[in-house]
Amino acid sequence: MKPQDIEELRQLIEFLKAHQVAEFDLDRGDVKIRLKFQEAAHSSPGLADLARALGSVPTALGQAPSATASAAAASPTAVPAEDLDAGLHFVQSPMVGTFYASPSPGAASFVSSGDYVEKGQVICIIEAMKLMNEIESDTAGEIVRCLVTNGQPIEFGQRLFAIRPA
Amino acid sequence: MKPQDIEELRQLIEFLKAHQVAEFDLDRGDVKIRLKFQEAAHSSPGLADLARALGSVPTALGQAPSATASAAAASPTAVPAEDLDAGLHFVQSPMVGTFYASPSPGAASFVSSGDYVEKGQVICIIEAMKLMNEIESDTAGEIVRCLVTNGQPIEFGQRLFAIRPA
Amino acid sequence: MFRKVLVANRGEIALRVLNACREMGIRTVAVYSEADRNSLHVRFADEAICIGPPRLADSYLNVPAVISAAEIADVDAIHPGYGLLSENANFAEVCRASNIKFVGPPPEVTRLMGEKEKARQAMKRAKAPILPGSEGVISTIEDAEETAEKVGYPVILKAKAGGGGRGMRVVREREELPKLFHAAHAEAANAFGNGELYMEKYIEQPRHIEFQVLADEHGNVVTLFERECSIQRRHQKLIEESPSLQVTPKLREEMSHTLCRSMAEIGYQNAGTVEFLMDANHHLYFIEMNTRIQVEHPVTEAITGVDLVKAQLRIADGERLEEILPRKLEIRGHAIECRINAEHPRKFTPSAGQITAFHVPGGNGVRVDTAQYAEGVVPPYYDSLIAKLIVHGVDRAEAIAKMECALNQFIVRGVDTSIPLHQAIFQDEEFRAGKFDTGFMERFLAERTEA
Amino acid sequence: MFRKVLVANRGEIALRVLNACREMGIRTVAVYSEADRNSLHVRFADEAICIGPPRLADSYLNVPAVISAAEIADVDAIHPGYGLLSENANFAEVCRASNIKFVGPPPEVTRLMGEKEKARQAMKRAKAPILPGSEGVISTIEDAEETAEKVGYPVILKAKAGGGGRGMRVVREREELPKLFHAAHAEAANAFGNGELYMEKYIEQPRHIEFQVLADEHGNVVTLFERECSIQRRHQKLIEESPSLQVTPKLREEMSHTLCRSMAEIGYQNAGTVEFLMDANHHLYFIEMNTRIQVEHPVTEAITGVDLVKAQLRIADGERLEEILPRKLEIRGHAIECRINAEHPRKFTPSAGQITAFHVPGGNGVRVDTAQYAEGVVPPYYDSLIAKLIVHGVDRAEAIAKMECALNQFIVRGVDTSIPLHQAIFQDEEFRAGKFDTGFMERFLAERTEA
Repeated sequence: MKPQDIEELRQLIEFLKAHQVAEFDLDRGDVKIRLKFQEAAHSSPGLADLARALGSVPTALGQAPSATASAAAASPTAVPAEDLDAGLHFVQSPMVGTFYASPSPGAASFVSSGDYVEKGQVICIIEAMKLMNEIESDTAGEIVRCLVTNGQPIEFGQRLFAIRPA
Repeated sequence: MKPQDIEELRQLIEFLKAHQVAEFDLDRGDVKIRLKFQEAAHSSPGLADLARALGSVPTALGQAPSATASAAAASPTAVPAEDLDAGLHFVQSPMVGTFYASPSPGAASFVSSGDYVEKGQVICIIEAMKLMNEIESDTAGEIVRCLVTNGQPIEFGQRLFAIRPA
Repeated sequence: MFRKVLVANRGEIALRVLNACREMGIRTVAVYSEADRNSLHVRFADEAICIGPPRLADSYLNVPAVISAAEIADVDAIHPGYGLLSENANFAEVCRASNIKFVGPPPEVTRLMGEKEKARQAMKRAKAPILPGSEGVISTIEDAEETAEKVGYPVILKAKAGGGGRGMRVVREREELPKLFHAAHAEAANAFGNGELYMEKYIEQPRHIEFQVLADEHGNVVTLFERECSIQRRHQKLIEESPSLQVTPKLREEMSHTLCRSMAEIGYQNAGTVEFLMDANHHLYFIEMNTRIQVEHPVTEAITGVDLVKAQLRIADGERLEEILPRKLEIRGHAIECRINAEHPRKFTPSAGQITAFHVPGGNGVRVDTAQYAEGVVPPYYDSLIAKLIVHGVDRAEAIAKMECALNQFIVRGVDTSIPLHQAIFQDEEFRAGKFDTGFMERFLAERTEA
Repeated sequence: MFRKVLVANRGEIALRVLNACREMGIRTVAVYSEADRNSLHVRFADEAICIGPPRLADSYLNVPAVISAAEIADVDAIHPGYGLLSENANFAEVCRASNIKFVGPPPEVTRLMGEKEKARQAMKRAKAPILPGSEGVISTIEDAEETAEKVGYPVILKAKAGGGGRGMRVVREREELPKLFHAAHAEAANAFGNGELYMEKYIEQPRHIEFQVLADEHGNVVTLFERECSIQRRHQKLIEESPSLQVTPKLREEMSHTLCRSMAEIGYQNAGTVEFLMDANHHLYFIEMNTRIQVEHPVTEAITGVDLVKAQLRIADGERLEEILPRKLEIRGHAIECRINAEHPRKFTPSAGQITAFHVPGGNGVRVDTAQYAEGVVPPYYDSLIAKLIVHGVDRAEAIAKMECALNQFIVRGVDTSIPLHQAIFQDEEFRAGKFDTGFMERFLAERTEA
């Protein structure tokens, strides 16, 4: 490229930048121009707003006062990991159903906070369609918290236990 | 590649990088350029797209082949000032109507390209509702171009003359 | 049919008319002010002409600009929409002089019905029920007492020159009359430099009920039933519905006869709306006539299946009602409209600006008329109506349920809207029961403020 | 009425059903896969439950997951929408065993009508017109010749085990039969390990015409007229309308009697669609039955004013048709639906991705059913239908004009859509004249490719 070409290019680029152009095509064949402006960084009108309004508040399981009320907070869409969660592993439910902490009513819980569990150890039951499904821990470590309560309805992917991997 | 080519390329690359250009094509065949700037911060898809789709292509006066066809290009929404326009003043129509370059059919035009006009000098007529409205220049200078043709329909704000102010 | 029509309006009604034209194969011309360059009515017209700067007087109300635009675009007809130039008889006259068909009644009729007292007298001559009152001005207390006896208390004294409530007094008993007469007279004289008063029957807690009429240019008239428009704030309608729960089939038929007769006598043409107040005994009293399409016309379209804007164009083109309308007009289901305004839902301050998100509800029985879109702009120069949400159900209960569902799915960001207000109204037990009058909004808002 | 209903579907039909429930005061539960977390059917339900990862088999087709969701949400009924589990008799059986009402026919009926030959025999017993052909398998050429004589040429040979056109031959003359029989037999044996063939009358350039039926749980059946669905590509419908120009009032009434009788004999319940081919002589031949709500149900809703989804729910709740339907069903105007798919308008490749702009048309007689929105996402896992655009006019010409106008104002950016294809079809003279059959799209696309 000749210096004057570069100079012209420089002017063009500065001009485009000054006008927040993000993309620019030109084709002198029969004059085609295509311009794409930047989305304003701030006050981006954009539809991020709409996405937020429509999408990001899923009416998770039991938003209203009902038997299923407590699940929302623990749903996988909930606020991303707090600092407390750093380094923790979460066992997620592989199915929809009802959570039971112990093998039968009145029996002791499979695990409690502070317990050390092996990978593959049964840590709870999810009842689905009258079937009691034993859920195994997918990691070895210390149970830091149980995130759901006995008898609670559980959706797919919901976090059940926080484990600090060994 | 010759050393100076490489040097030029280096300069070009640095230059583009300095200007946050993310993509750049050039094709000197019949001049194609394509530029894409880095997306600001996080790429919000945004509805700029829709605004563009809906808004920025106004079907100006006579987009279809009709008596009013030529107005679109001169409409005030057209592409921002080309270099040629730098330093020029545009006389805009203060009303909707029909443009006449001369006081009566067959008579000489009020003004022609290259003429020097005074502020307040009559430079054309806009006919609206059978009334002949004399339009005066709002600046003194040299008529560089007449942007409309005799008998052409004119919308409010349409550019009529380009004048290089004295 | 017309070859090319100019729509002398903006916003949703401009788009409504443009679409009707397009569907009829008529070429469309939009006009716009500089503030509306990116509006949908501009985008979706075949041609668009900028007619002036944002101010109404300089653009949409600028008769020479509109007519010039019509001339350079070489149109056959102008549809004025509602508001703006739609009831301007002078404009209709200029159209006529310019050999452009004005889609509406002849200017003489617009002028007659546009002057309140003349319209009243014309309707009275045509034997339509008008609000009883004095024949013109009352000069003395004796006159006033005599008229009040005839009309029956309560009555209202109004300043002939007046408006805005000044020089206005409600008189509930004979004893109050002398004092209130003097007060009104003094106030009117003070406010308007003219103390003349006239008297009307005062309707307590009236309903606002209006009838849609269509008249062709061959002397035929039909009514397309009524609309209930009592939900209004400071005379601005917020919610309209059809049919009205308060109009019995018998009353509907009587009014239809009365209106067909009176409209024919007046020589009415094209679409029009005759507005009435209804008292507690379900008697109707004429108040005024709107000689144009109404904002709330879609509720009538929903229950009758008649496209009123197309009917207007066909009437203006000389067609007869019998060619335009189905053989038998009947009410099918129930329709309700909410006017979605860009304004604060409690303070009612207009909210102009950039729309950042716009999602309209859809589905069975839901209609949205709007010229707004995501990233559209609500300019500060014009009225605040940004959309009309109309639902149609088999009965009022279904229509209400549909409206609640639709309001919940109507999402606008960037400007305030009246959507939350409408949602609250639809929760109101009196509204749901249909027990309301034109005082509803005042009471409703007062209760909300307390709450 | 049900207290709480789970909608076992996604996209526009899920939203359609949810809205019907909400309008009826029924609490709604949505289920969703991880890919649909931000979908509108999730957003606008009262409760929503994630039932699995994106793959259909792991979520929407995962019977235990759906049933478990129904159990933990404690619903009374499940509405399956269309596709997915809607015609899965096993699912309906599990619902029954779980004491949850399945909104649709009993599993026995679904199973009967789901097997082509059984359905055919059932319709034949009920004296509905079926495609003439062999009773079961044809073993010899002599058998084949005899059947072909009885049925009349042209006939089609089909592999019993077959599908996808293999082992299939159209026989136009007797002379061709032996050769084609052998060819079909050999091809079927080769492809499916089973060379058995059966024979049917072959319909040249058929139309696809279907009838909507509603049956309550008390033995009552009505038909809600027909839909014309001949505009299809590879058996995917693109445009549907009602009524069909080819169905005379007489034929309509005859079919209504036939269908009411046969549906009652079969013991049909809830909404269903009976599909026919129509030959050049306007004879109809049963092909199959869809035992669920159809994608194209809104055109029937438009012309009848009946809400089919609400009717489904009320039937499932035990109501009688006489309580649900107006006394007299009649056709009002003409309705057309375009399926707006996220796919390339010429190459038909699915176009998943992020929507960046979404503007739907509105106004008089325009209905949009969609669960999409600006910044919504079209996941790659599911079908490509993103919206249905339905118009309703006084006649077909007005409906076509409305559709053209509406397509022009339907703006989607970010993904390809079939909108340009629909626009082109609506320009086609044969389409506009109503002169088409199921071969229309093939010819239309071939012409476009040439052009």
